[in-house]
Amino acid sequence: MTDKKHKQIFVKGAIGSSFIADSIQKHSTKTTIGAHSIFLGQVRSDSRDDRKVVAIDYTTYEEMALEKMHEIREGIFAKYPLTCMHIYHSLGTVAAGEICLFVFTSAVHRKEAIDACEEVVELIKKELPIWGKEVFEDDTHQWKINNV
Amino acid sequence: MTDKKHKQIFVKGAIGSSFIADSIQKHSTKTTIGAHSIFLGQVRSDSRDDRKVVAIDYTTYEEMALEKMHEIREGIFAKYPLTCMHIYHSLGTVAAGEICLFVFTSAVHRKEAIDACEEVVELIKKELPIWGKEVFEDDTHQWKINNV
Amino acid sequence: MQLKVQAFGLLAEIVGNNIIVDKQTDTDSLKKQLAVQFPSLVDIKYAIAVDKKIIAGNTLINEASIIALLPPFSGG
Amino acid sequence: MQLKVQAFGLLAEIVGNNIIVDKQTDTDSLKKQLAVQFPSLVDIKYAIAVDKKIIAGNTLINEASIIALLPPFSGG
Repeated sequence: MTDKKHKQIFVKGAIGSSFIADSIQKHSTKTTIGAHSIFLGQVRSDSRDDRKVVAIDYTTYEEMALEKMHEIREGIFAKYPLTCMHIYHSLGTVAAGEICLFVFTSAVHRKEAIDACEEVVELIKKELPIWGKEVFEDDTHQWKINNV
Repeated sequence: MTDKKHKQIFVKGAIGSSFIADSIQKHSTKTTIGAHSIFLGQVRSDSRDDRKVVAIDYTTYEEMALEKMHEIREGIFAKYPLTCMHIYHSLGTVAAGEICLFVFTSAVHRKEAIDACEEVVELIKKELPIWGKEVFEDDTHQWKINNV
Repeated sequence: MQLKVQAFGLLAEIVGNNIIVDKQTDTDSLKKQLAVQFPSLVDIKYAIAVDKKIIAGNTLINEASIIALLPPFSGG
Repeated sequence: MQLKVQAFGLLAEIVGNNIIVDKQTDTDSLKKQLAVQFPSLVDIKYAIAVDKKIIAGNTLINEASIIALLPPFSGG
């Protein structure tokens, strides 16, 4: 346990494509980077018993999530020679077709960037206290279950 | 061998972040997609014998590259249940810090998108007849060698 | 003395975001007390976090412990 | 009769993008002829593509064959 402020990963609502573009653009000054790996989670319009998902409403236990993300980040940087890593996850309502998760790793060579990105995505899904509530057309809802 | 026109993958110069953003944005109408995996190759400012790379100048054997890319694409779609896949590679001069390769796979679930993206990147590097000429500050150059 | 317990996701929907339970000395007795106080929790799968860490086994708690009930995660 | 051969990358820099060599009946004899005509090629590693496919072994060629000399790829 620590009292220090951990890096924020949560953003309100969907992650826009221009936000992603800006994040990519910022790396053009880091000319030791040779490879970026990006994962984007997009809200699916699944059907459950004839009801269609129109959005997912995300909530979190923020203090625990940021502490856990800090641990994950330290573990990943210890394991892979990354130049940088950026993580963003939505809170609140994200409509079907919109982006709710943005994982962005950069390294000198592709292997590290790709492997680190995949590992971080798995850890986020498995270890971060975040809950998605699937909202249907008729305003009913169902709590999302991640496939692991 | 076929006479049919294969899908173009080459773009003149660097791949801009707004081009990438547009490409992501276009997928918001495809609401069966749950995961996007993106790989970006960025030109590194490596040093070789005290000379710094300022750009890479890419050339290709286009007819062969597009035919080969078509084969790779068919193989990947046969192997992974992807919703879509987009590939772009620069030709001509791309400055250090700019993006020269953009591989974008989308699927219902993350595993397929991530695995397909990684495999396509490897195949592009190994099998597409593309050559990068590293241009140094002093206008000398050296032909790039891919690490495999 | 009483314990403050936070609940999240599906659990918050059932018992509210913040609940008060009679003071317990460890997490095993807390679980039993929760089942008495909120019978609807009995069939629901959840983990307990003490001080922002998911507990691995029965864990001592006191009034200063930060306790949270966590249904299975579904981020991303 | 003569053969038109395309060259790429480092090879194009040395011999030009398009070269003309005396007609050969297969790729092994083409390689020998290239070494005679362009001694600077001898130390350079390259593959031969016939009709846009890299050849696996000695391959018959004729005037209609699309022949290309390919140094190691370095895309991406």
